[in-house]
Amino acid sequence: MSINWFKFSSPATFYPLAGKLIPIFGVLTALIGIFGLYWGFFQTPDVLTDQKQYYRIIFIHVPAAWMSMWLYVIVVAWSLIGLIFNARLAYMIAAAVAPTGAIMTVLALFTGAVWGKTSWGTWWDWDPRMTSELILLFIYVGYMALRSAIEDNRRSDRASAVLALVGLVCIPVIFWSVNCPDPNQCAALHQSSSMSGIESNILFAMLTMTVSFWMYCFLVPLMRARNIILEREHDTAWVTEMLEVKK
Amino acid sequence: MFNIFRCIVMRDLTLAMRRKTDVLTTMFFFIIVVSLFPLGVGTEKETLRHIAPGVVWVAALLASMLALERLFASDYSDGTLEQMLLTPQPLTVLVLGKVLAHWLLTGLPLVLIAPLVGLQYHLSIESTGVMMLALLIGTPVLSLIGAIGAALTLGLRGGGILLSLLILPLYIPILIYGSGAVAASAIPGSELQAYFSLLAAFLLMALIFSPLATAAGLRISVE
Amino acid sequence: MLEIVDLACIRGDRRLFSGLNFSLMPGSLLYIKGHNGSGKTTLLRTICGLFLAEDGEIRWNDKNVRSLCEDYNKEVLYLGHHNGIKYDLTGYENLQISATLDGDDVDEDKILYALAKMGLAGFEDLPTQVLSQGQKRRVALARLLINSSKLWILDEPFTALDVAAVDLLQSVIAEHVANGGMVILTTHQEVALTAGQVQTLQLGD
Amino acid sequence: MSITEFFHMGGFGLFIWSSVGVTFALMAIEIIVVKKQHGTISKRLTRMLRMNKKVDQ
Repeated sequence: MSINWFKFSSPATFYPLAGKLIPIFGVLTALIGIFGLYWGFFQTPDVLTDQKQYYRIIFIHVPAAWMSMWLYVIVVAWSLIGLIFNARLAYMIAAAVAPTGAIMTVLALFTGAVWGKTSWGTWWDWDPRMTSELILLFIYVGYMALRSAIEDNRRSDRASAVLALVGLVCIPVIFWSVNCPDPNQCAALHQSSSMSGIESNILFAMLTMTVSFWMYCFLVPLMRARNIILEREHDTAWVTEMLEVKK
Repeated sequence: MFNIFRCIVMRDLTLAMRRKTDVLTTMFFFIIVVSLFPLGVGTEKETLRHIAPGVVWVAALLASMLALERLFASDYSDGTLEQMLLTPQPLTVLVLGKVLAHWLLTGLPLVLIAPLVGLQYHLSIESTGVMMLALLIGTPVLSLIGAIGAALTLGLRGGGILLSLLILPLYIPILIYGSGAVAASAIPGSELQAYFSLLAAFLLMALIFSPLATAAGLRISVE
Repeated sequence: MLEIVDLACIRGDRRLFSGLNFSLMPGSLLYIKGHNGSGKTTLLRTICGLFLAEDGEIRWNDKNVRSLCEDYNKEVLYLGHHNGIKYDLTGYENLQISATLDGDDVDEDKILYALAKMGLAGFEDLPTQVLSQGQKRRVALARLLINSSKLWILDEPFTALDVAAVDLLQSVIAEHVANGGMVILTTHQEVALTAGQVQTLQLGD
Repeated sequence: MSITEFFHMGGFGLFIWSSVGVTFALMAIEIIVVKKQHGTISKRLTRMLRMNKKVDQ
């Protein structure tokens, strides 16, 4: 059966669909999350001996960091769809995703700082990846600040879409310049990312946690999207009749 | 096409000349910020020489940031911006003209003032020269990227603070390599070519992409 | 020839109008009437390309305006609530800049003639800041005389004008319509037309 | 893996559990806030609806 994408592109049809999806993602987030944590804390053999117990923070830190970057790409993608198809719903979803992306960045920064404290002894040592995460947070804050500064929804949607696009073009350059400030001898990542020699159980636990975070990043934006739809479509027929039914 | 570009640049320059004070404010802001640091950090020669690159570039960033608000604001308020959007000329050329005029009034003075800062911070002649060249290539990029923010936050109350919130993260690569060049120039025998080619690459990228984004931003804001 | 095909505009989550259809032949004048907030200004700004309509299409000589973009801008002159002139520049400089930007090569005495015709003789090289509100409006209206656009879109052009200026503007509009131009304006004064036909469009209920 | 060891985590217990705790707390707070927003918006809209209905009669 061919999925008629445009059927779901109107807020009226998207709203009930989101309503049905939210409980599903809620249950998935919880189940996979618990399973991931159980696997991470109990199934990992004694590889994590005493002095390396702090390693378990990566079960939270890495998924949050991945999600923070992934959600920014999602925001830009929906903004692009909005700009090209002039679809109001696409802008609303971009608006719904951004705050969750910002929270993921905050989580990544916090857990990263705790990780830094345990492994290198200082809360913040301007490690290139952590600095990039901090800059990503500034970009999120800038995006949300612009969105809330403009009252007219139409203009705030399109202005923030352009800003998100400009941000996406600049992010690789920023991350690269933070990682390699001295172009002559570009020590790309002086902290070689410890992904290579990782023990399979830990990797499995971390990947499950990433899936759980991913489900979470579907859940909350969908809920926030419903709020935005209600707010913006309050004088449309389907909202009034829906509210009457509920009253 | 070129005489349109020239017309816009001359228009903005004559406008600025009519109000002499606006031209000098950015430069004096830069000087004040640069002169504040020694009072705060201490005037010991070695530390000053060490912090000079970072201070100069952060001050240049802030100075060009504050001057950005005037880029479109006066045209927006008296309706000439609308007329510009309705001319049969490509908007990107008009935007480039305005940004060039804006850079001549705010970016270039910073470059010319750099020797004074070099003296204040006991920089060697060679370092001051590198600083001037780095500023010469870097400040246009600041104006170009800043123009995008100015276009997006047109007519918003509290636009200045919002503008800096949007644009400062995007300035970071220029800050890193700009101050990196000046710092590297202090080390004898260090290779500066890489820094300047990077800054030039940023300038080229900004020249190509930022007028498009600024034009889109203007169309959205003037609606 | 301008054609509007079921145009719809939404401003701030409020649907101003939808399914708007009309066309304008050369040598005709269109009044747009409606109470405040009925979307008159938005309609004018949509026609001249400043505002993006929700849906519907605007065609100029049977070609969609969005594909024409710059060529269409050549044909259109928009005068909104703002005067569109820089107050630090003199009347002469303002007109010269807008002429070069519009791509018309206009020589000096044509500008001086336009300014003189609008009753600004002697005020040409004063910064428009010192002029009165009415005189500033006249400088903005002087652009009509030196501009080669066919379609004029005027948003309440008669505001802040004294009686003499109103007659002057009416004669300029009538003359423009007489030799094949098109004018869309929102106003409260009627324009006495000798040639060409007059259409009216009522916006809002 | 006795309970005390579980919480001790080789001396890093505080660090691990604070980061895990803050993470899940922040996520839970976000869910609750958005849910509450939903409630207030629909309440406000229904009240506005009732007001308009009263005006129409």
